Amino acid sequence: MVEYSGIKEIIKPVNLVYKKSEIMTENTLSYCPGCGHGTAHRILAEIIGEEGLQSEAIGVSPVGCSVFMYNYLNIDWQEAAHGRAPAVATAIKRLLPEKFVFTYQGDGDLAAIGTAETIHACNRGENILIIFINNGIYGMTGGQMAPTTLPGMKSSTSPYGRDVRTMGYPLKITDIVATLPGSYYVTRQSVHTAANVKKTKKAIRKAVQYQKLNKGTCLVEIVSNCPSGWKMTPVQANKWMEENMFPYYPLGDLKTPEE
Amino acid sequence: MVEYSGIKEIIKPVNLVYKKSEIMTENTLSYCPGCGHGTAHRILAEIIGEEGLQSEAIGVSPVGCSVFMYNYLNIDWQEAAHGRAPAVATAIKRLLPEKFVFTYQGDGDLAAIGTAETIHACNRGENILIIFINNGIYGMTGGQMAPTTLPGMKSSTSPYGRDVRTMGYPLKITDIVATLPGSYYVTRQSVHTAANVKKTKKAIRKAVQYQKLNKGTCLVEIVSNCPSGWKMTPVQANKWMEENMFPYYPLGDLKTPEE
Amino acid sequence: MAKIRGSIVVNVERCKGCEVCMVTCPTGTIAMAKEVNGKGYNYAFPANPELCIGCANCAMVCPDGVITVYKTKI
Amino acid sequence: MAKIRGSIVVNVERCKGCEVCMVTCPTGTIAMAKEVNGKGYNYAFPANPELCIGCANCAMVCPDGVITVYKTKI
Amino acid sequence: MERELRLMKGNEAVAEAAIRAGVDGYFGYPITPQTEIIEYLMEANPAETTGMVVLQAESEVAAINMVYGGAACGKRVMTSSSSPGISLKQEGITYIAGAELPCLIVNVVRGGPGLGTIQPAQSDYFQATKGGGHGDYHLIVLAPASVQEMADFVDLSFELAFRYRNPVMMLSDGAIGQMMEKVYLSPQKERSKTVPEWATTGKPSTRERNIITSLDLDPNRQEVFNQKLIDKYNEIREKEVRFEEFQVDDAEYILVAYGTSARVCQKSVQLARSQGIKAGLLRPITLFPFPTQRINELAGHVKGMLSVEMSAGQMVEDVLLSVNGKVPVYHFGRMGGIVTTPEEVVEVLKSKFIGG
Amino acid sequence: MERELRLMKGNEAVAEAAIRAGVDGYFGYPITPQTEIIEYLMEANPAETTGMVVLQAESEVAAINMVYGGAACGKRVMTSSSSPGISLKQEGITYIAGAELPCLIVNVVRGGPGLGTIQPAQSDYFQATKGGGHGDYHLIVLAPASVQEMADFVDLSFELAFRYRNPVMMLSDGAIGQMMEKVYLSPQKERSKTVPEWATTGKPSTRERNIITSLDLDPNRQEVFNQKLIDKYNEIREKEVRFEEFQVDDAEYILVAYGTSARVCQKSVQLARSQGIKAGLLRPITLFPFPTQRINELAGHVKGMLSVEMSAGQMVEDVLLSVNGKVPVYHFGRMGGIVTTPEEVVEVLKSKFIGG
Amino acid sequence: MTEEIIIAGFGGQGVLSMGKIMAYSGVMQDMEVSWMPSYGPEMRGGTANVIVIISTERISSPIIRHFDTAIILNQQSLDKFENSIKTGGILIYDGNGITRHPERKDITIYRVDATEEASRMNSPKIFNTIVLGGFLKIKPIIRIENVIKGLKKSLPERYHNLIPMNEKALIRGEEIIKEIQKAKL
Amino acid sequence: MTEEIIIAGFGGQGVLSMGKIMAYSGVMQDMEVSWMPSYGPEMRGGTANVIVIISTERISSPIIRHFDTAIILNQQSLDKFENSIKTGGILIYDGNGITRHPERKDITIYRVDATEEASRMNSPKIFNTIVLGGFLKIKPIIRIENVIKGLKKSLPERYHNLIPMNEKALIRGEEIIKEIQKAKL
Ligand SMILES: Cc1ncc(C[n+]2csc(CCOP(=O)(O)OP(=O)(O)O)c2C)c(N)n1
Ligand SMILES: Cc1ncc(C[n+]2csc(CCOP(=O)(O)OP(=O)(O)O)c2C)c(N)n1
Ligand code: SF4
Ligand code: SF4
Ligand code: SF4
Ligand code: SF4
Ligand code: SF4
Ligand code: SF4
Ligand SMILES: [Mg+2]
Ligand SMILES: [Mg+2]
Repeated sequence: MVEYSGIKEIIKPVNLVYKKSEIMTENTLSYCPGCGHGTAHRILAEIIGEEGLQSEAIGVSPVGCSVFMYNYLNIDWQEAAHGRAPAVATAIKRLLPEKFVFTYQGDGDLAAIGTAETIHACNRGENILIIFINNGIYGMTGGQMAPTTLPGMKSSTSPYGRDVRTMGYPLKITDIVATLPGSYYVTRQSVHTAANVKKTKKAIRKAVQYQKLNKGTCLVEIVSNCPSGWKMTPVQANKWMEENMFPYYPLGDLKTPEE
Repeated sequence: MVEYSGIKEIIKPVNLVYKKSEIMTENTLSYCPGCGHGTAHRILAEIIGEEGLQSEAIGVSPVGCSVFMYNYLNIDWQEAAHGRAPAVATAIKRLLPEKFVFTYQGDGDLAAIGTAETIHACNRGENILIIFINNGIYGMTGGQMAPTTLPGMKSSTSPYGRDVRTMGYPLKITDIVATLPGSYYVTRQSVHTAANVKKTKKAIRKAVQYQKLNKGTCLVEIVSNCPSGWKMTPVQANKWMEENMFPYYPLGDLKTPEE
Repeated sequence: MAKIRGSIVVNVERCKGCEVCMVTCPTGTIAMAKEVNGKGYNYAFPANPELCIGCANCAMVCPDGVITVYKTKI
Repeated sequence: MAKIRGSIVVNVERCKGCEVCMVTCPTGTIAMAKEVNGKGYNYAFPANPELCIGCANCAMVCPDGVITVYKTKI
Repeated sequence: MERELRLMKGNEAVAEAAIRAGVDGYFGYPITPQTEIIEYLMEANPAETTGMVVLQAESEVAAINMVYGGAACGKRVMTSSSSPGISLKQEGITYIAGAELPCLIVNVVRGGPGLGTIQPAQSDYFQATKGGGHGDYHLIVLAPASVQEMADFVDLSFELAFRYRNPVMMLSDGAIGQMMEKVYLSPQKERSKTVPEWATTGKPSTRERNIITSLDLDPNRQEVFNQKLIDKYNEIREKEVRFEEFQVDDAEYILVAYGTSARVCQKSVQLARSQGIKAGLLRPITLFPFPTQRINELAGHVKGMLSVEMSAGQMVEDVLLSVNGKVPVYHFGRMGGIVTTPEEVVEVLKSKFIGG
Repeated sequence: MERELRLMKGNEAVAEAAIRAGVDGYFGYPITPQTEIIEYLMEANPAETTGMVVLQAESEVAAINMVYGGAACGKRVMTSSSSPGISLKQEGITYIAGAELPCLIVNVVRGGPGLGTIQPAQSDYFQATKGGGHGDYHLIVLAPASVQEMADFVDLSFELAFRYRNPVMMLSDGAIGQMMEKVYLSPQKERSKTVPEWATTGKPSTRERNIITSLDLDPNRQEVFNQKLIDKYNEIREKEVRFEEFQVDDAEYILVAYGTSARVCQKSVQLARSQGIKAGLLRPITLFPFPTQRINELAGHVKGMLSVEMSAGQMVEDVLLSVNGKVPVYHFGRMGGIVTTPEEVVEVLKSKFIGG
Repeated sequence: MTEEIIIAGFGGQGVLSMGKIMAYSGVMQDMEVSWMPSYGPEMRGGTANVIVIISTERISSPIIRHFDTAIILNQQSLDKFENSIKTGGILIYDGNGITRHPERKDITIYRVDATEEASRMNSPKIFNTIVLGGFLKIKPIIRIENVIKGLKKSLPERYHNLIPMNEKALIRGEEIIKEIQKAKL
Repeated sequence: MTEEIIIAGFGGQGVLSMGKIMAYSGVMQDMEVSWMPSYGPEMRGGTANVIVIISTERISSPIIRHFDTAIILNQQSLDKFENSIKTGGILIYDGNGITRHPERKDITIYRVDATEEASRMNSPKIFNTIVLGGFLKIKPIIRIENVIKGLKKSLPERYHNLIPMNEKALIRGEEIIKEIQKAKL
């Protein structure tokens, strides 16, 4: 392992403050540089590790850039058909109600082809966690317009910018889910800064607790970047995200349990 | 034609106040006695007749009891696959933008299997009219639970009453559609009394006007009965509907254009 | 003051005997026949034709479009 | 007052050179190398190690889990 | 323990047999002519007795993906539908085949194409046996010819499904699904507690993580996997062929028919023999694997074969492939939901082979 | 007017040819390896020039049902996808076949089953030719072997689709879709203004209403309709068979291959001949209708046939059915997204027929 | 012995359950039976029918086009099935609501006014058991004791109190036919 | 004549467009060409490659496993494709970033430090045109004038101002090879 380190004297186990979770495997992530998927994975892995859920967790990956997620977290996994992860997770949780079951889905997966499965799983209040990576684009297939693509935003299938008159409006599916009686905790976060990473981690931890208590569906949206699809550097992409995505998809809780 | 008439002297053309629309064909409706589908058909036929839309109208029937609707209105029709009428209508309207295009769908069709097509057509603001017959049940297949079935309501697939914990909550899809920027006019009506028939007719007429002006998607929900599925007489069914369906699905406009 | 009188015509063979018209009629004009039509339904008929005010409520709620309504002032 | 000092370890071969850690670091500890790693990326490294306060911000935002952070009071 | 005698619809028999077989989960969506399956299950409410999960999904697509999820947990799960619904499930089915998951899919076939009719048909043979979904895969396909078999094949299906890690389709039709017949039901089994070693049930520290996927972007590895599937299918072809014969020993003409058509043809054989025509019947019970070898053998002794199906002629291709030119093979079948009569079959037999 | 020369991907060629052919509408959903089709169309923005509608649907299911709606208006409409997406479209496809609607469906095949791989394959042959959806129906299936044919077959597809009121599938693969080759493009055609008499365009007073449906609950009427379809398919079998031959005249061994495999096999023929083996190639251009008769004729003159496909062996069944036992028939093909090499084919040819 | 029967009438007339009782009775007598309803939305239109086959042999198709016996409860069904009865077969029909009576000469026709009789017996619901009794008088393929057993099997426990009434109805049906047969002699 | 070429490197190095220019040039010289990219998410990982075939005959498969010429722009690609070159074939590689150099003895290997050269020429983007020039010097299957025509065809109008620069790069590539070849003599 080639390493480059700062001051050597400080580097000893007792001083360790941050280390990649053991739940992460040694496989190199297949994501583009700076892609938020990796950060989201890491957070999830940390929680699974910290909460001792490795033997409880069953993850469902979508079709999308995160299709290979099963290579990266050292837990049991199922790879679902495009858009169907909530249906897959429904069956898992119903048959293994003691397990921690979650899906991890992109915006194309969850809000386009999977619209019906998303809404109905949430409406049934399935005791699952849905982690929803909203990067406003179809990353894996090379940057096509997603339901969440912003008005005027360019993509390979909206090369002149999304024209809402013919291509529709960005779909705020998380807002819809929040209105359903079956959903319990619905929140929108991001992972592009350390502060946001902390908040997202807190949100996911809450969702884990609620699932233990059989409270219903929890959905954590993570507004994220897609430097490749957006044709920006990662740093530019994060900035653009703050300036353009957040106004449309404001961060914060959309539905919290009345405590 | 065997007829039974009241006072003969009054029966002359000049005194005519109500007659079945010419747009209705001579075919006998296949619906059960007292089923609201027939009334909804009649209203639609009247508007098509009164607005001179016979040569403009293209209807899309769903899979559901109204699958044979093309036998009853004397206009061009397409019979769509279960749940897909909004997608079918999308293409018709895009290719023939001058025509009056509408779908007519049941709650199973529109709010279960067709959830994605419904939401995305409305989200794109397709210039179509969706007439949505919500009878809280799958009529055609013999009375199974629909997404709209009320809590505790019995059906052949919820024989002990809909248990919201395992079967989910009644889905208010019309409310969801009303939140989408692509929808223009969204209203909930009924056809079980003369007064309601008039209101529904007015609503559909509005929708017709809006479509002419390319305003976006209009959705008219008609909360209706299913005497067979509910295992009631038609008169009982209408009463039950008022007492149980309306509180959950309150009649009235959900979204009106800011005029 | 002119009185309003109505009259309805029921297409008996198409009636399905649902009784919706009967309960809707504000004047009690309509009743259901004891006899059945060819489809086996006890059909609606103007049992009290003189009560009819031609309001067309019955026709408006009839799912099968069975009723035609006439009205006049007398 | 005890001063807090940190130190990071970058797993160079896994770095994708996205620069996210660099812009996140509150102290300017990190810079990007002129050289590329085996994957062709200019990787991150602690250019100004003495500035590091061990806040772990860099590690938290690194998508590839490349950075390990140590901290101590001196 | 004795088997219980009941008069039941085929659809009800599947449902009751599923409960008794200790099935863990059923996921379905209503469609005629098989809705009684979910209705029966909901009424029986096995959640209270065996703990079986019964869920009405929002669509056939959701249902088949629920089956994927449940099967991947090593559970005995099933779905049922009829032709249009089965078409919708094709993506899910090929995923299940590609992930090598055991499960049962019941198709109570109705006439097509499209919305078609709701009456019985056998026009989904190609879809079931050749693969309606994309990619090279096969389902094990069982064709019941009675209500009794609809019940019995539930257990058999899961046995085969788990033995080969392969989805099984029960290809029934509207007639068998809707009719009532006598049926002897097996006693209640307990739900299985054994967890297959590949199942995703949460990774204990004692084993590597389990991954269920049908994806491999590396063509070389994918080809190895494809070859593994071929080998499996060949093993199934070798070991699992099931069929029934009726008066074939001295037969000069063989009717080949499955399901409802086979019932009709049994009578046709009697009728033909009463007219001095030596007919026999071969009824494939497994459509995949098809009784290719046996038909090829029989082709050596007879003058011709007639494939009788309620379709435009689908299984006849497998009969032709089996016979491989040895004797003439014809097809006869009614369509659109019409069930063939024994008399019609004999007429066709005569006109094709005997002249007149 | 002269044809314009371009270097294009197969996917781009389909898109450009669609614009030039005056197609009215395209409805699709991204999936590798065919996403360039919708990307090209969006970039070209024909709404501004020909008025063609290009719409990214929310799913493949929505897209195929949009095709249904558009085709029912008598418009020239199309969709495209790759294997998993095509599986999802099966219900829609059988509806389109059942309603007898003309349209073009492009499948740029990748390896399966399930999510499989994104590399080229030919493992959707059964699905395309036998009917992946339920019920008795057939698509007309065209198999392009070059970028040029991907362009040319757009026009041909619509011609056939409208002539027979039947959906047409262009069965390509990831290699032809992704590769660039020279292509000569036809000049821009105007979009057709003729409205077929069956189309739903709003009922004028001058005709009865038009109804597009695939439903008929009356089995007798439905059977008449099924028979009408059979008659149509038989007419297509008679009139529309297309194939290409390469050195078959004196051949002792015939390779049968379509699409990318056919390109490989053409080289194999040369290679074999250079080694003194008289090989020839028959390339089916239409997979349905299949060149059954021609293959049967050829079987009379040769010693054997080898079906070369990038699959576990699918078209080989049609070759066997055509040959009907006259000579031995084998299958060879790579899978998982691997393209066969000319050398491999010759090796197999030798080992199967010549020994060693 | 194989008896192929069609029972047809309005949806609400208990056509399917009459068939079911018949089939269950056959089972009780250790015979092979099949019961095949018309299904689907046509039932909505108001008519329903069921094919019951009772046999000592394995039954081939449950769906057949010609019948030994037709039991007909309304006009539409009469129109539809009169010509499906085999020559020499039997047609039993309830006269209630029938405007065009059956005309075939090559079959034996029995009119049983069961609806009337049932309301005379103050249990309008048992009219179809009366018809069944009549049928079994004509074709004694199943013994009454097995019909009672069949009733017990096919009726949910909570309706078992109705069995005595049904037994009476069976006997009344037999009597009616006896009278008709006497008259025919 | 058939020349089967693989070009491979990092995603951003213009591998695909070098192939495209080559293919277009072939078209300009009236030859048959095929251009087949590696596609799909593997590109994300950072490597990209394209197979270009230029021939006087109809081209069989666009996907092949052995090549006459490999043009290699990074270490991963060198590792992956070194063994795919036919005996007697040619390997051209850019030394930039290469840590393990090619070792085969049965092929002719040319190292062209085009990245360096390009930055010397102040247009880092044209490094692959330099390589192309070098290749055409070794295998003069296409005339430079047709490459220029190909460039014009494959570049969008707005980039045509870059053509003179590219021409220079082509020539520079030829020169580099000339020097190497001289050295090799
Ligand atoms: C049925 C089907 N349709 C389409 C595809 C192609 N496909 C793969 S991923 C994807 C979109 C992914 O976008 P998103 O869900 O937003 O995930 P991201 O890659 O952006 O994380 C599509 C359309 C597929 N694999 N299967
Ligand atoms: C793909 C598919 N799935 C299921 C069915 C069966 N089916 C027909 S109608 C229907 C439900 C109809 O209910 P709804 O839409 O509420 O209409 P209603 O009959 O109540 O008016 C179902 C499930 C079908 N025809 N196709
Ligand atoms: S394409 Fe976009 S979403 Fe996918 S890995 Fe790259 S940056 Fe991330
Ligand atoms: S089943 Fe219900 S919805 Fe259908 S026609 Fe009858 S009453 Fe109406
Ligand atoms: S018109 Fe009015 S008053 Fe007359 S019968 Fe009808 S409802 Fe009654
Ligand atoms: S509402 Fe119409 S169908 Fe119903 S009883 Fe009255 S007339 Fe008859
Ligand atoms: S730990 Fe904090 S100070 Fe140190 S390099 Fe990382 S971000 Fe900078
Ligand atoms: S954030 Fe991680 S991958 Fe990105 S530059 Fe820093 S260390 Fe490298
Ligand atoms: Mg995305
Ligand atoms: Mg409904």
